[in-house]
Amino acid sequence: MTDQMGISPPPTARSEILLEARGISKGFPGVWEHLILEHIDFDVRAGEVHTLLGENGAGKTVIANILSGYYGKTDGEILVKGQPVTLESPRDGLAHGIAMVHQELMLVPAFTVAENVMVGLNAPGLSFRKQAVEQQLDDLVAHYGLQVDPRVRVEDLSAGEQQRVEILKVLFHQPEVLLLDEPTSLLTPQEADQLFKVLRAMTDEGKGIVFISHKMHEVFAVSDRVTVLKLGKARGTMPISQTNEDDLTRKTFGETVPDYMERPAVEFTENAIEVDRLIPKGLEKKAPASGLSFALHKGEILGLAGVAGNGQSELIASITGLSGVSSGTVTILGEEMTNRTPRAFIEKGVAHIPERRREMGIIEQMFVAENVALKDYRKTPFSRHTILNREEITRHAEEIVSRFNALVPDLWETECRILSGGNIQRLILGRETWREPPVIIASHPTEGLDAKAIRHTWELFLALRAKGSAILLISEDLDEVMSLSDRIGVIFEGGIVGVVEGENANREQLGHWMAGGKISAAA
Amino acid sequence: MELAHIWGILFISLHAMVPITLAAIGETIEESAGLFNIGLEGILLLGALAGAIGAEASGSATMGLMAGIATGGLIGLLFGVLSTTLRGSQLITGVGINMFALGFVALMLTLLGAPGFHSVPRAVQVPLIPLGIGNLSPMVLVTVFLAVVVWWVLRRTQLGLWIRAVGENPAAADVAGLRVNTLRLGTAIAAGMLAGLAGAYLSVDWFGAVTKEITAGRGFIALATVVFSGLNPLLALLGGFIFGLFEGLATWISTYPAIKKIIPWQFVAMAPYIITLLVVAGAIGRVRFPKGLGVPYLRE
Amino acid sequence: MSTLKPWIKRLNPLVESLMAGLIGLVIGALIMLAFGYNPIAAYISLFSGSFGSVYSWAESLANATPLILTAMTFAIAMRGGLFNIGAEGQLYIGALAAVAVSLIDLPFPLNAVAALGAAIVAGMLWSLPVALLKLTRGVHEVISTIMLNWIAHFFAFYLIANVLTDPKRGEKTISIIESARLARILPGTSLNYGLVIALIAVAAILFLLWRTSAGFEMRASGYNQEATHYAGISLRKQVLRVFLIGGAIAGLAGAVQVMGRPPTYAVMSGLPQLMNLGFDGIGVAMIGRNHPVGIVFAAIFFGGLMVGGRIMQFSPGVPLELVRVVEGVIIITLAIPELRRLFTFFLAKFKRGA
Amino acid sequence: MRSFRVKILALLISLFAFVGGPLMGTAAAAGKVALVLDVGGRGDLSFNDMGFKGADEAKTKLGVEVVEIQSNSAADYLPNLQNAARTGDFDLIVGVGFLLADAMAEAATEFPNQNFAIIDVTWLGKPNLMEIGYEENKGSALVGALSSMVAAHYGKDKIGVVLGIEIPVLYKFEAGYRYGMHWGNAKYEKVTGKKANVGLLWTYTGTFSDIAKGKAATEAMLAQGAGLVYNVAGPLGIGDLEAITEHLEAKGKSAGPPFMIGVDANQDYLGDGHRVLASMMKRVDFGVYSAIESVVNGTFKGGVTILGPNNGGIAMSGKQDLADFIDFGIKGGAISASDRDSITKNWTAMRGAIPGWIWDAVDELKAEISAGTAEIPCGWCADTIGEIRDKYPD
Repeated sequence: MTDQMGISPPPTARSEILLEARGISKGFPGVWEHLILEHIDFDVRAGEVHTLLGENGAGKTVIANILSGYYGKTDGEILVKGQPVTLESPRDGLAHGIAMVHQELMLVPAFTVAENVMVGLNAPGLSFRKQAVEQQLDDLVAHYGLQVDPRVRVEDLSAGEQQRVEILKVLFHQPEVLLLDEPTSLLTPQEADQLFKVLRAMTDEGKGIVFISHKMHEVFAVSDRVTVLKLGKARGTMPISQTNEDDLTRKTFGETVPDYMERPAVEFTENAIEVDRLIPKGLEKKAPASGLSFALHKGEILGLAGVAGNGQSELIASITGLSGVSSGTVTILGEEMTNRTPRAFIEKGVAHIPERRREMGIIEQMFVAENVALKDYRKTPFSRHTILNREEITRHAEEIVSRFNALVPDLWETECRILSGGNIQRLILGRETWREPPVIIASHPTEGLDAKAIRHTWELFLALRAKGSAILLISEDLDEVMSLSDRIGVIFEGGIVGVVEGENANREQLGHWMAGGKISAAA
Repeated sequence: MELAHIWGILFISLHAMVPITLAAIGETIEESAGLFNIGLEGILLLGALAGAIGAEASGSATMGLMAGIATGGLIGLLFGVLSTTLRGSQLITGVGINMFALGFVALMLTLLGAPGFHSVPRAVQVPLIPLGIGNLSPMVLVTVFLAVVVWWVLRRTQLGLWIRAVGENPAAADVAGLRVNTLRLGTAIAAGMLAGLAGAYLSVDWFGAVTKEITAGRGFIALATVVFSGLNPLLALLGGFIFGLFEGLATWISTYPAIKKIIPWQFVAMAPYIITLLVVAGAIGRVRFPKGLGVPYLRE
Repeated sequence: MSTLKPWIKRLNPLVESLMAGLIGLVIGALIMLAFGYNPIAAYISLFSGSFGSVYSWAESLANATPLILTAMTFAIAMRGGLFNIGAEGQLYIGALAAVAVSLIDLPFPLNAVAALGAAIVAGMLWSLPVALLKLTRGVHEVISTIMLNWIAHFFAFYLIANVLTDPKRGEKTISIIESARLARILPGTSLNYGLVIALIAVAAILFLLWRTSAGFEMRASGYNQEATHYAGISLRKQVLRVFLIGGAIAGLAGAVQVMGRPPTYAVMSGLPQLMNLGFDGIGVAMIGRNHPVGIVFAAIFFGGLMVGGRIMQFSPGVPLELVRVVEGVIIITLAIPELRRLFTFFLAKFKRGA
Repeated sequence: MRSFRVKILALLISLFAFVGGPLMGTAAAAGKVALVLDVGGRGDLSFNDMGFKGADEAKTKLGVEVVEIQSNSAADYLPNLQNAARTGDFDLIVGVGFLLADAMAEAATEFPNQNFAIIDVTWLGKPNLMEIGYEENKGSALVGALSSMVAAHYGKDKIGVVLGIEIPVLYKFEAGYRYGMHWGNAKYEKVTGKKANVGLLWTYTGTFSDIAKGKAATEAMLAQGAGLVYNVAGPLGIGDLEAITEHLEAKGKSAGPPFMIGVDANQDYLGDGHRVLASMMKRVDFGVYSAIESVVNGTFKGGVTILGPNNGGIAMSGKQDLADFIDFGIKGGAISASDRDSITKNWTAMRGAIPGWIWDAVDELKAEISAGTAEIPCGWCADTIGEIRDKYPD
């Protein structure tokens, strides 16, 4: 990493400004009307990586979306090479040589890699240049060292490979400015390093790169300049050489999050979850023959690290009943629960804080009270003989809302759709934990929350741990996993490749495991 | 059964295939792009009326078919604008189109002459190709040709790739620089034109007349054929043919004295529907539809 | 936030439905003008014919009765995220089941109850394959309901001509005996106690959807299957529920129509008194925004249009079909979301321009 | 075709002009009549249109005002009749079709001072209701005899009949046609000395609207060697005739055989005048007209009127009807005025090609029927059609 910084050319004010934003503001219409971006000035020059740093919800993605033409802006001006332009759609952005890699994958899973690239091709409608594109992609793959077979269907690729396809897709069109929104979230640390090399090669060709991240070590690994964003406002732009990690952290997060949360030592005896040689459905091809095995004890927090797409969601589905098990067993609190229904797991006391909270965690079109009761409506006192007791549901919802500081205008008038992500997460946390369940599966529980809310959530988990709850914490954020976990396991291609005590864990070791442990052997 | 009978059934099936398949491949185009138009029946009906009027007013069968295409395109445009730019519900629009067409066609027939019926003079009907073993409508060949063309465009061209991308993942298509709503609108118009042609075929070719109930549910059968075909225009050809075959066969065998004594005609008449249901349930099973089907695309 | 606001929000659908109605009537008027009819005279006779007197109210309500029920079949499915256009076929089967069971010699009111019950069960049975095919074979309900509608159509023809045939008449089934019929509410009109049955069904569905855990589960599955599954609610059970309840109501619609609607109290050849009630129900459900209460009003509006449309033929001589054109335009207009906002937007533009 | 263009032009002009809609004229009429149609409604070129034709003639000849009332559903029949009666404006309310029977019974009881008439129903017995029934079986026997003799003459051994929905009225057509076919076979053998084995192909299509079923059934019958196909399914005749036309075109011919036999109306003018050999005319127009006339003349009284071959209510189409029905066809949009001469010429040639003795034989049967020596099944065959099929087999 250090030698990369070494070869970085010094950022220079003399090089050409490729893309510039002047006084950009953005407000989303709706009930919670406020500006999400306020008067942002931002530019990217030829041959530099300009990083946008900020915590989740600071407005980084919104800036990138506006610069690429995906979102409209409320106010301000965009200039390409000094000329004012109007960007009404990504099409306009591409026409001006601006391309963006979005955080969520913008791929058609049913298409091959080459076909995905071809979607953006500016070719006559009745032509079909698939073979030519495949060959060009082969060249591109060789040139940048992004290993992907252009002839394979995207749905058959791993998450990391799909991320590479996104970058290939963009590179194919040879943009002058490349916007990358959290491109490393699906990559192992080693893959991320590989990506940084690619980015460097691109800046060497005179391209300008906007890199979005909330991870400090990445910022230092790749940036020439950095702009810090907080709550929609720019907190200053500076060359990376003129700042340091502490300074940036303070600017970005306001308060620093602790490295390792202290907690009373407990001797773990009873198993809350036992997973034995588990191969979840959908992982039959990928998983090792021995499957996946681990045990989670009562009163323990087990962190599960790993690059997204290595079987986390399938594992969660298997131990919450959301989808079936191909082989192996799942035992919860001493009872074998393999292939039981979600309802059975809920009854057993397995709480689940899902990653996709808007899609899975709540029903957006239903009211706040109904969502708070989403798992309890069928139990007394919330219903009797299948007839709902609205008074009880209201009383309960009021309690949850106030206990978890959720900001909601009305329990029976407000559809959850209009709530912010943070408030939705508060409702979910409240709903899943108010009974102090014996088992909690928490997937990315603090993603998108501000530092204060993160701290509250962590304290909540430690309090639940103290009361004997077993918590499985799945997160791609190594900081979180390392701060909270009693033990840390690393999942890779459907198997656990290593387990370490939380106190003894270090980033490098975990990173090697996340890549399957193979890269460390090669290195 | 003699050979002549087999030819007879074959020709009935081919002619019955035309409207179903034409409408189905049109629907395939727009469903590939993410639009679901349940208003096919209505477009067929309006196309039949326009075809009859167009053929008679211009004195040419081709112009009649063109009138059907134009009318279908217009309704497709209406459907497209409502379901893309205005982000309306596709289902509601489709149901509305059906209801509107049912009333409008009957109304026009009443207002333009005899209520409920209008015949197309033989001279301005599509001339058939005599093959010795039977008469073949050139529209059968047009249908086969169009099915192949649509298959080719959807599967083997850049345009088809764009259409399918818009249906599968409109956000990805948008980010890649495609005009999602424009493309969808285009497919809606194309689908409307094909359904309009199918309708005009009913009046200008197959029956030589338009009545207020001329479609007799064929628009809905076309919808079923799209599911049957799994969005493959070539299979839609087969689906239309199979349905036409069983429908023709049912009517055909109901004229045979021997069969009539064994099975009541009502059960023979049910057969095409039962068989379609069984085929869809058995052989085809689950069909994968575009992920963006039926959902209006909204960027922010 | 003011306390009034939620109320206004709730009225939005009503305002939009009314506006759509207005647009439909205006386009209908344009068509009439184009063909030389006087739209004002036509609409006066349309509305005085549908709601201008006790008799016309009675007829409008009588027409609304089966539509309320078939619309609810569609609406429940929509609430559960499914597209059930099978009410048409289930209605036929329900009506025939009611006729068949009414042949059993039972004292009043047992015979009526048995006939209604049989229709409900028959409607459910006819709906069951839709659910089963969807659950076991993944057959889309649009396909299976279209096919089952046609199968029901011909099966009904068979039963009318061969099994339940009136031996003296032949063009219809045996009529339901007098004691098992639903009595008229207002003599000299078609309005009968079927309306009361329909309204009881509305109340029951209203309660089911919003006050019971089953309704909670159905609505949840309609909004978001993933979250519903996550919440431990069986999606398969909801599919079964939606189609069985829908089938039951559609079957009931058939029974109410044949047991309550004078004068024949039998199913006629060609099903002319049942045909299209299922499909019209879809339109009613859409205008009523898939809400039982909205459906009642929409059904009365639809029923009124039909009655008024008949009267319109009398004095200005406007063909009946115009009513359908108007209905179609209303439904197409309703497809536009936030119609009200669009309208106020144009209104503002217009004002600025003027 | 020109009139059509004019219509479209007029439509466009009125669309763009938007001058206020003129009020419908309400000139004083000799009387006012309501015609309540069944759900099939207008446009079948047969039954319903014939009912309207009668009213139309009354309008021109008697100066009455006619209001046509369509029904959306069978549930509308009763309210339609009641509404018409309640206005008190109508001197006569006519129900067209037996499906209106129950509704008519109730309306006639409820409004004893209102004059009603109903077609195809003969069993209600109300003092204020004129019931008009037809002997379709007898007319069908005539065309049945003609069909089998003509088929035999052209060396065919099958004739066909395409029926609509299975209802008792249609049984009467089927029964009569069967009788006629057997009568014709026997006659042919007697006259020519050659064996005539013309058999029957028949099917109930279950629809009065899906033309495709008529076309497919006719194609099937033609493939099985049918020489003539009798249309007893209203608009399906369009499909029947289309099948015959295409069948002939494949052989480079325009004129039959094979022929269609028309129904209800005189449909001889269809098919360029030489593909519909004859029509079994059920003069619904006579029934409606005479009912209206009786009201205008003040001679209206309740009771049953049976129209048959004797009183011109049922007839096989002849030359005298052709011109009349060409007008009917022009008005209905089925043909254009310029075709009038060629149709007449073709029709005359077609009829002339059939040996005279066959026409004489049909007249002979008609005389037998009038005299009562030929007993045609069946008056009301809901419960006897099975026996008739056995007695007069396919």
